Amino acid sequence: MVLADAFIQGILMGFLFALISLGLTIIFGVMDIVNFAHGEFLMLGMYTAYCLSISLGVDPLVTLPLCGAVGALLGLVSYYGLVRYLLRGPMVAQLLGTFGLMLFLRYLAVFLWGIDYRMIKKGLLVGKSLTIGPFHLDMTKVVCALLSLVAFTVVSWIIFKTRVGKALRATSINREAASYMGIKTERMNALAWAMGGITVGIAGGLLANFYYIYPMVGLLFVMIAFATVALGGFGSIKGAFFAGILIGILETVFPIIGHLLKTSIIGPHYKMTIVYLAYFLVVVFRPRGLFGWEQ
Amino acid sequence: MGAIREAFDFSDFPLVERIGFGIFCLFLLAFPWLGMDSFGMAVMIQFLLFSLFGMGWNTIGGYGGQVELGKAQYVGIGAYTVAVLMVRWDIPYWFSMPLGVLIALGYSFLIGYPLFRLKGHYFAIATIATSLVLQDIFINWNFVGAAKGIELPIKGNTFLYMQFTNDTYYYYFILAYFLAGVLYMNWFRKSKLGYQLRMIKIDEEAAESLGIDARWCKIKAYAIASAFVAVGGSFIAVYNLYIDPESVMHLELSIMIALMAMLGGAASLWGPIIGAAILVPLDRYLGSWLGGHKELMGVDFMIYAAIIMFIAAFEPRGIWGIVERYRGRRT
Amino acid sequence: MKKGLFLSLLVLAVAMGLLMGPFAGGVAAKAKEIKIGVIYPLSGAFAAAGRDLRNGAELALDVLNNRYAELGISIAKWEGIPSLKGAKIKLIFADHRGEPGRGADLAKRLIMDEKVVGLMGCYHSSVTKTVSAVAERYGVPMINGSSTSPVLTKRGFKWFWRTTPHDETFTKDLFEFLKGLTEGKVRGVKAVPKEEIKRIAYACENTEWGSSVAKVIEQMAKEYGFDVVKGILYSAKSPDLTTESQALVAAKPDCMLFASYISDAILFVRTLKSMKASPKVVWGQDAGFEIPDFRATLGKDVHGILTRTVFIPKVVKVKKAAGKINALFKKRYGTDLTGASGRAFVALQTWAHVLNAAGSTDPKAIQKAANELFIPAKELIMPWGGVKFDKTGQNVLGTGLIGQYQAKGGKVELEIVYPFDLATADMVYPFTTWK
Amino acid sequence: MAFLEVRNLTKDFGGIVANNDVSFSIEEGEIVGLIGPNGAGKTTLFNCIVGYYRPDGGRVIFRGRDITGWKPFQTAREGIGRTFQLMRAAGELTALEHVMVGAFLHQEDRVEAEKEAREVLAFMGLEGVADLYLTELPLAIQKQVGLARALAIKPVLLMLDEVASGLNPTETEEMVKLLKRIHREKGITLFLIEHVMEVVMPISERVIVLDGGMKIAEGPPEEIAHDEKVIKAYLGEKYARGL
Repeated sequence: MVLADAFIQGILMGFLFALISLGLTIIFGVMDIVNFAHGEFLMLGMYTAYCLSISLGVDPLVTLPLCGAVGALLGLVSYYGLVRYLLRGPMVAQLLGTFGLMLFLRYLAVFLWGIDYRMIKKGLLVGKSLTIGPFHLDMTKVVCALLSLVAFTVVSWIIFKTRVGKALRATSINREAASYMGIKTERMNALAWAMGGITVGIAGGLLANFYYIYPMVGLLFVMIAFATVALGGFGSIKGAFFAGILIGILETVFPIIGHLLKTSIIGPHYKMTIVYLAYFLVVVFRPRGLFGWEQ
Repeated sequence: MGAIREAFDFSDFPLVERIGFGIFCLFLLAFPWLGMDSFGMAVMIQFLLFSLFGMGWNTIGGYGGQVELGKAQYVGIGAYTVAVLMVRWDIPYWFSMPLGVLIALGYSFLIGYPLFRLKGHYFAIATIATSLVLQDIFINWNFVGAAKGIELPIKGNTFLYMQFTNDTYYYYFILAYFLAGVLYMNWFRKSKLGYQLRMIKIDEEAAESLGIDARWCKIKAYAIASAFVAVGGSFIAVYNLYIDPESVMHLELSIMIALMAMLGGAASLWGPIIGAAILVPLDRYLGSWLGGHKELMGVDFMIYAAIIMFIAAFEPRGIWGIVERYRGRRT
Repeated sequence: MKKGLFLSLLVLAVAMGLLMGPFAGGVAAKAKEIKIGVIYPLSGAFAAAGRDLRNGAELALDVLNNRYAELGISIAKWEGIPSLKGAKIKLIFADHRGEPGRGADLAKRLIMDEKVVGLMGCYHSSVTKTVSAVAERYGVPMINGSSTSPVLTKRGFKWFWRTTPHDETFTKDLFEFLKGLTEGKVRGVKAVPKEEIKRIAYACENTEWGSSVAKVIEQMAKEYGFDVVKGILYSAKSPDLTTESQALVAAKPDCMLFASYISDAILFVRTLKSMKASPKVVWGQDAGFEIPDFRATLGKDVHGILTRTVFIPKVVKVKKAAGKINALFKKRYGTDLTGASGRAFVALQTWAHVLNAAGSTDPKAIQKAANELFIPAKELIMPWGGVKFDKTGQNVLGTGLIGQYQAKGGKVELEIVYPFDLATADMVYPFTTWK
Repeated sequence: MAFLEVRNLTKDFGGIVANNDVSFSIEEGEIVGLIGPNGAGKTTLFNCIVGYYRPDGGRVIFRGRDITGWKPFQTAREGIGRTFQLMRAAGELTALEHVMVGAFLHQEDRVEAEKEAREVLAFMGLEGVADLYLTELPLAIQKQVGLARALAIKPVLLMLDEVASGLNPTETEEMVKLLKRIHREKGITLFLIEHVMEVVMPISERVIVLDGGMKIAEGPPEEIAHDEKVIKAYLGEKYARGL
């Protein structure tokens, strides 16, 4: 019973992790760059939802499209203002650059909004929970899971079924070849950043419904997003989805096993450890993650 | 003998750099008598410490080109070995420090072996992951004080335990490590391993075709880096006299170490030193001055971040890269 | 080549300049000013607490250096330190960001460069450890107002005094309170059978502070005959606490005890509520549970939650001074005094009394004065018996409070429920808010 | 006993057979060319021999030793040197340093390694570029540095991957001369992979032809040039290109 509950909670968390990781993996897939500032995009998405719902007095759910728009804008500005230049350098410089961007955005938020904790208090989903049989589920997380599914479906559709998607994939497989084929790779990069920004912006807007908002909030999620994307295989959409859910389940079920076995060695204090350990073990045996591409 | 000669041989640097470094060394030696205030001293100690960390990282991260973001675990190993042995069995620093380095070496071989199956981003994330796992273990491990950390007994002035009531001693202590580190790195960059690593960084396939066991070379470089960092960690233990997993094994420490070396210029002798010389004072002084002003909250970090972004975008080889580009030679 | 030469020199010059620059201009010391260094977490993840602490200390400074006769406490009439010819205190704030190493460096700066007479701070017990070690090494007195790790005053330090009670005292208060609950001593609640509240589960954050609280809880529970059915140490920086909450709920405890910082405290409440957790008693060990953000953010969801604290605005009913100072504080900063700001106030107040008694800024005189100090209860805004240090430097007259958040109309008030004789309202029992 | 013997070598990539049952041998002191149209499996075969791929079947025997499945660095230490189609140039190491890295295989000491490297560069007539970074050199010279680097490990067998690709006719001619000198003066066995027949024919003593992963012909260059199967394979490609 407890286990089943943990399992369901884990899957719900997993959907959220997957949604947050989606943007990261899109960007990586197209241009082999890990965006350290991803968590900060999420944070700014949360602030967008917060500020809009407070100042306009609307339900935070209504602000989701705007959160997505802010995310897209953020992605584009980051790409044209910074990342474009980073691409010329080695991987080290790319990490350094996006790390700088992360610090910059984080403290920009500190400067703009201060370090107070904020929380959306009113809203359709806020504080509601859904009771199915013996299970109590946080309403936001349920909606989050649904939206996560939608986002993955839409993104997969765009990437695998449309012409733009074909161009994106061509760019990701071989940049030079793609540019010979007349694909404007620069524009594809920007598109990837915009898409990544939209998904993470929406994730932020949703998260704002049940999570507190403050400038350092990004760091909490970005590590999990890294682990998710790496576990699933960098650049793999399917990988991010399943790895997200796997991590959600691992993280919630593992400590409960400890509880059921009545041992304190296995417990919530190791919940992140198990996630990182799982990642480590998986990549040692499958160096490209669960669904990563062979080179 | 040859190795020692190589370590002291700076002849492939332009004269001006040799003179500059000489002056800088004199400045470092004379620093405590220049009438600086003690915060200046504390900042200098941090600068030397982070230079040491950065130089260590540079072996694997700079020369080897592997983006390694888990050095904090070795800071922890070095610091904890000294602290635990001193608290539990009253073992002097000069016994526990080498032991800590040995443990760091052993551990680095142990995890380096699976770790270097990975490449690129998978490797980078995996180094973070291993560091976080070790931190979690220390947080929950009662023998080493768990999350509460360990306080070292205050012993007064003693060279055996390397505890002093005056920071000047600590300063010369870390300066000695720093200079030893510079000499080691000066040898290292010209050593067989140093060249092999750079070859691996350029083209791993080509390196293997020249009979280089790339994975083994990387593991060796990783171990050297870990030993360096563990030495620095042992210093932290006796300098702060209190350590906890949060302060010596934190992810941000790992990133800071890599950041300084990268910003200053990876794969160069002076790079990590320059990186530390810029970032440490910037961090400490900006933090200590602006941190107190409510209305400017965050501005210090924004300046800091802007510098990092600018360097990354326009001079990916770091600040020293600018100099190298003009003088046309890398060292 | 010439360019290379020029650039190398330039880089070297810049690097040196950065190192040397700050040393060039020293601050000329003004006469008749007593500098106290204050090290708080002013930025970073704990900046909210840092701001609260700073406000408390600054208010106390204002009260001390200027005349506020209507407040009815001695420092309000002093306008400086009387025995030092009205010398004013000057606070020099420094930001440790929660990092012990940084705290130690700042302590050195304050001691050696700013030549402070004494130190105050640091909130985080871990930082207080390194800072007090520096103070001890340099023989500079340090008064700590808000770090509650018991071990701090068990280290035989000669230059360290702590005004606040520590976690052992606080946790003992909790168990005294629970015992009182079974004996019918709590206002508005009939004696509860012990079986009904016997099962205890706790979740403590896993750094220095939380883990020492956990240890004390385990120990006290045994002493008072309660069962700890679940104990969790968790990371306050965890992105979600679903797992932890679930483990708590799964253990079906009667009492849930927390030692949390603000972000995790908020998250716990939200998550437990979504799981419709139904413990009978929810108690938080200060920190996150009593910072204004907690109540402001969660609103009615906190109805019935107990928090151990050292200051509750309702104290004004029993302490006149507290009411006036709270009003002043609220006027200036918009919130009520909290345990953090209140204790920062008291810490500075204690400094003023110590300096006045010493009549000198000589460390030895201060040490002597601090050891012999007695501040009577009527001077304090805290509901303590006063301030008097024992041999270890611990204030033996400090006591804790337990408050309960109660939603009344649209507002959430923090009412005192312990000590029983200070109770300001009937206790809400059992806890049903999340059902 | 053959110097290098490849027996029934097979390699398939998830169903796509790149090499199918290829067998041949090379004698010490020979110059052998391996040709074939695009996608014939030349590079795969090459990589199976030096160890970048592990063959799925068959054996590779070098100087009487079974080196099947050895790692590239192990085959290099065994005496097999190789060059690459493209040099990955980076402003990290100078030409001299590239060659030194090769020399380090037998040398611990930097000074000695540098001496050896300079000798190799001198042999190749590259003294002038010793202190330049690869990024500062034209492609032809880069390729020569690659060759010098491989020579520095003192190989007994040198495997050259499309040594003439990207070079103009004059440069190609020079390269061919250089290879002949290496063969003559150092007595190193050469094994060339070439896509363009015209390059291999003049220097090879024997030519092996691959098509569709299989060996279709083997013999002296003049014979091969008139072999029907070979002509067909190459013609087929030309037709395909025309389409």
